[in-house]
Amino acid sequence: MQTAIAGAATSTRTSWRQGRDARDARLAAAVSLAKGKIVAASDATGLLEAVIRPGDRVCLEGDNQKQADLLSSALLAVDLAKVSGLHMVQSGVVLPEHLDLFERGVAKRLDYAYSGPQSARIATMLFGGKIELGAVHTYLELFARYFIDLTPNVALIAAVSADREGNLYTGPNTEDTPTVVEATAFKDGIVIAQVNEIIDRVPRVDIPGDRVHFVVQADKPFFVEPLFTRDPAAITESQILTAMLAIKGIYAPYGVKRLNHGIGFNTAAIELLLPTYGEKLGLKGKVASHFALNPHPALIPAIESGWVEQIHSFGSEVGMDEYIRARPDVYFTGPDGSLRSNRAFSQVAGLYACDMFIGSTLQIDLQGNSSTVTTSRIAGFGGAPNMGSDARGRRHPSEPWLQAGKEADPDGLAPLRRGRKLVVQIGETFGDKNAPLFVEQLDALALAEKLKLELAPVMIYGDDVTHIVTEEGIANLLLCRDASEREQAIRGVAGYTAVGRARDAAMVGRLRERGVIRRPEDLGIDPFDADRSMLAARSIKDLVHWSGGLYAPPSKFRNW
Amino acid sequence: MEDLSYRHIARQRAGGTRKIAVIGVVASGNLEVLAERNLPDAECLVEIKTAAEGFGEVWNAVIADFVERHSPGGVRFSINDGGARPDTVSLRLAQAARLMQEDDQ
Amino acid sequence: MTLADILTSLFPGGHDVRNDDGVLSGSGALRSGGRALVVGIADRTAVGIDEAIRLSRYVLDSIASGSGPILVIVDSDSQRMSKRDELLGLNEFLAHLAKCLIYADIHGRPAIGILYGHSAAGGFLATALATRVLVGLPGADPVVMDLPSMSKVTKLSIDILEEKAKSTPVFAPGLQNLAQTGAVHLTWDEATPLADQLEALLDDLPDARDRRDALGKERGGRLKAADIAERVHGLALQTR
Amino acid sequence: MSAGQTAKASPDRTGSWYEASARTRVRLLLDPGSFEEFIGPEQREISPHLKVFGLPEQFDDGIVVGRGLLDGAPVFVAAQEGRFMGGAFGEVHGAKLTGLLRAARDLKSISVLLLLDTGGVRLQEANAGELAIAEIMRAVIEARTAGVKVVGLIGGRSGCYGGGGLIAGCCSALAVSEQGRIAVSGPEVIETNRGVEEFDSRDRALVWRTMGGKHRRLLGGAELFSDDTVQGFRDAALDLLGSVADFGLDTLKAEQARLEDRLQRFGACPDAIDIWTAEGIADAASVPALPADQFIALADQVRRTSRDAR
Repeated sequence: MQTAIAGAATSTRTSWRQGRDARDARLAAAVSLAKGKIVAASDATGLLEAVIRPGDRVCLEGDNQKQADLLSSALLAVDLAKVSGLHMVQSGVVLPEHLDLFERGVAKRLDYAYSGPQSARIATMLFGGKIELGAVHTYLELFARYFIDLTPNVALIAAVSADREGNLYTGPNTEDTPTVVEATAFKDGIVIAQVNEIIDRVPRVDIPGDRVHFVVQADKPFFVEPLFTRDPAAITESQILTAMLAIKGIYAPYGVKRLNHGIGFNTAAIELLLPTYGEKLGLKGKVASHFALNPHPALIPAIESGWVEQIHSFGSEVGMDEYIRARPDVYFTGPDGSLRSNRAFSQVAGLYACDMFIGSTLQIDLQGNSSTVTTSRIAGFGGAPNMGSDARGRRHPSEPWLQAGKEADPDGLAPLRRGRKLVVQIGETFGDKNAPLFVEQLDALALAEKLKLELAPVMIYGDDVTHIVTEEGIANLLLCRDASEREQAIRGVAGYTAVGRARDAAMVGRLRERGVIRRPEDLGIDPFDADRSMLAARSIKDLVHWSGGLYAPPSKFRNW
Repeated sequence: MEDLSYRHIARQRAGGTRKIAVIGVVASGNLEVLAERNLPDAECLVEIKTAAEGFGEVWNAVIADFVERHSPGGVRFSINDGGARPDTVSLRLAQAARLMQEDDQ
Repeated sequence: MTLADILTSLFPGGHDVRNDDGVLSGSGALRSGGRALVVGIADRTAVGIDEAIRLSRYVLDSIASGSGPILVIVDSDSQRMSKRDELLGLNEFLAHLAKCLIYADIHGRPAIGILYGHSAAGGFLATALATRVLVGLPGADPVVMDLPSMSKVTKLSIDILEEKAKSTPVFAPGLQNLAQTGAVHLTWDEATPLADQLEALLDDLPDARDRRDALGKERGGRLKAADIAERVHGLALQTR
Repeated sequence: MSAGQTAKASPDRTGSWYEASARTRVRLLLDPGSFEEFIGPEQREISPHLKVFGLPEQFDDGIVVGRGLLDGAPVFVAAQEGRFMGGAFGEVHGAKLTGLLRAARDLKSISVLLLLDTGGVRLQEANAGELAIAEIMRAVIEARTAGVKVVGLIGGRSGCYGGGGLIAGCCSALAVSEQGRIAVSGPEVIETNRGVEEFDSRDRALVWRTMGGKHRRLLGGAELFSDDTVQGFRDAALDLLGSVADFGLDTLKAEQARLEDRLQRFGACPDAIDIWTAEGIADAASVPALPADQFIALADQVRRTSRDAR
């Protein structure tokens, strides 16, 4: 972008404020559309045509939860003569409009972190050359690049309300907004916010008005996906068994207090077993007390039973607002009483201040690499790799971290030995549609080859994984001393998948004797006890009752 | 639909006196197992009707392990399968074997 | 045959049957003396709560004051599929109508269904199928489950369903299939005056026992129902 | 744990009715060890029609029928398995229930409990299923005419839809839980036939307040509301067996009056909330969220159902 200016022999620059001048010119071009900072929704496309230049880097706010949906529609409608070939740098490619931008030619290049519901279409478009891919990131990684080499020229963000000065209230779903605004506003970019309402005084200032250039009032509230709601009614006996194994075989012996949970049904089962099975094991106060976690409805019974000290959240969850407001001892809340979430800070918390990540995945290979990619879908990474990786920069000790480090390197000198974060993959040996969890080779490799990617999209690298839990038992990879032990430990909990059936039975037997593999019976767990009656809540309605009527689930989860 | 049948020699007769037990339902991802004590003590027979074709090898492995672990001699197991996963099959078979070990009422 | 043709042919001695928005009520003079109550649904009208409550009222009034057989003449849609009908308890209204008809039948007022057009699902159960004898007229077109809907659920093409229907009367629509399963007892002939055929039926009316399962077995359309019911019946009686 | 202990231990009836299988419901509902099944799964009386469609059969064709004791008194019981083919009525399934009801009719003195959990007619054998329902309705009326009490218990996964709703309407009395929807046309069927403006089947709150157990209780479509436990349904069954009146012409006249009155009072109400408000419930919008005990107290207050009008 930077061009040498002809004529000056001693200096290549005539100005040190080209960026600022360019921004001011753009602002001037939009002045006629705005009353103060306020722009009518019907003028949103005109506003974008005025301030965006071809080839700009644009952050269209959206992640796995909230979406600046009005602004994405407005951007899609721009005149291609004025706006085209954009470089989108955004957390989530989630709405159909996000990809329509590329179909239309409004955008050309993409750097992103998560694609969820668009995972199949994005794969097709990448393969068809409709999208020029920069890279697929983790959230934290993309945020970091906003400050180094992917700084947005224009950020299109979503907030709950604004005042006339442009002060924004982002409400419980603050999420990525402060990070995006920080990177854009302080580097001569333009920030445009869509808000649900414009009011005289915002309940709290999440984004100061001097960082916001334009405010567009949307005709309906921005969309939020209830991604973290798991209906307890759908939890199976096998998932309960894996949850029992995890609690008794990992939470208890390591004494894991600080942790993050994935969004799958296995971890929902763990949350619902804490007040029942966990209580029976006498673990209350000893494990699972501090979380980097969204407000999972499934955690309500554990919170109400006094298990949880505090939770910091990436975002909020639909229907949880009143419950959170009534439990400020547990959640981070603002002076107005509502949740203050912050994705960047919570990701950092998950990376550095948690001793365990436990979550499910779609495929695990013989080295323990895991991926949620199949040959036809690229779901992106979101935040899981930050949660599910050992932080090499970590320096503070804790019991679980030291213990894991010791298991990995029993002969090392203790004061010089790194600890290890517990990174646990949990799931049933067969997933949806009987697809095996364990594979000889990840589909991610075939995909990388097909799309000519330099890196296969691996969610969690095998050398970060410490434990794998299935209904067959727990494989403790920290205790494996070489690659073949590791492979057999994985095969040993792979059940009747092809990978599992190809195990070396004698070696698996020896690993079991050493405690590398632990079966339910080795842990004193009777699979017949894995019954739904053990769940603290068996339905969404039960969760509502646990919350004292404060949790208001979205309609699609109701059966009353 | 596919019909499968596996006959095994069991180490010992299934304990208990119960003559018959049924567990599970035929639904997507689930199955029913009917256990009947009507074979010679050393024999075990598992017969399967399944909607998911081509998984004979997996069934073979699941049932061999089941017989090895539970030694349900003298019992014939009949399965109607709605496409259950192997872990669910193992669990239902084990549940059926345990029910047979109860004393008849 | 139109409804008017049918009524004229059934009651050459005259009738006062009225059709109010698809709900039939009135009576007809029987050749053998006395009158028959006539209720029913015409014009392929859906059977909702408003229709059902009027029909059950006619039947109850007639039980209290009248005598003779009850003819249930049907060309209906299925039950009315609407929020209002379900909100107010359509199942109760339809069941109540069926109860009134069956009660009357057991208590000396034989109920005879005459299916001359369409009928389906809940509308069928509450009217024509709540009788002692169900007569089909040529052109009757009962549909328990239509093939396009079935194709949607079973994910089988209509061609394949039609092929399968050739080997079994158990799922496909039509008078012939329902006759074979025992739902329709007999089919009348249009060429003969219906009054003659009605008198013949009344002369030789079966008792009030439900024999539809036996009929289905006899006709090869429902081979297991009668035996299963009889076995359970026998086992249940033994255990007293 | 020895096997004998499990068999003799007093049954745990605190578990969910909704989640229990048909067999578990029957076993726990009745006095321990008293159930005797007729044509059990070992007889392998499966549907002869499913193999035509390449569908798996179930050995009991999705219904358990037999005899047992309820608080010492003999009862006939039939329980549908709502997870097998949605609890739908097929030829064999229906015939087992028909035979049981005919036996009750002939014996006159043994009550019948119907544990309904059904989507209606099984479409792969639609004609046989429809006819089976017609036969069952007739057999229920014959049994009731002979003096038999037929009590329906509804709280399963598949609700009680289609012809199942009509059978429920023929019973002497019904107990229903919140989960137990009773209707003829299902939500999707209404939406498909009449459009999403008429009925949005994905609006689950709408589905429940139109068809769910609470509405049926407040409307008078069910006599008792039960919490979603086996104990709740057992208590309800005992209550109803002890209180339902004889069946005769007066019953039908009273029911005619009851339904005419309902149409007159609520016929113009566009939504269940309006009906509940018209019933005198101050905060009708709060009804769906009420816990079972509070709802039962409320329902008893506003509507004492007549037990001689069904």
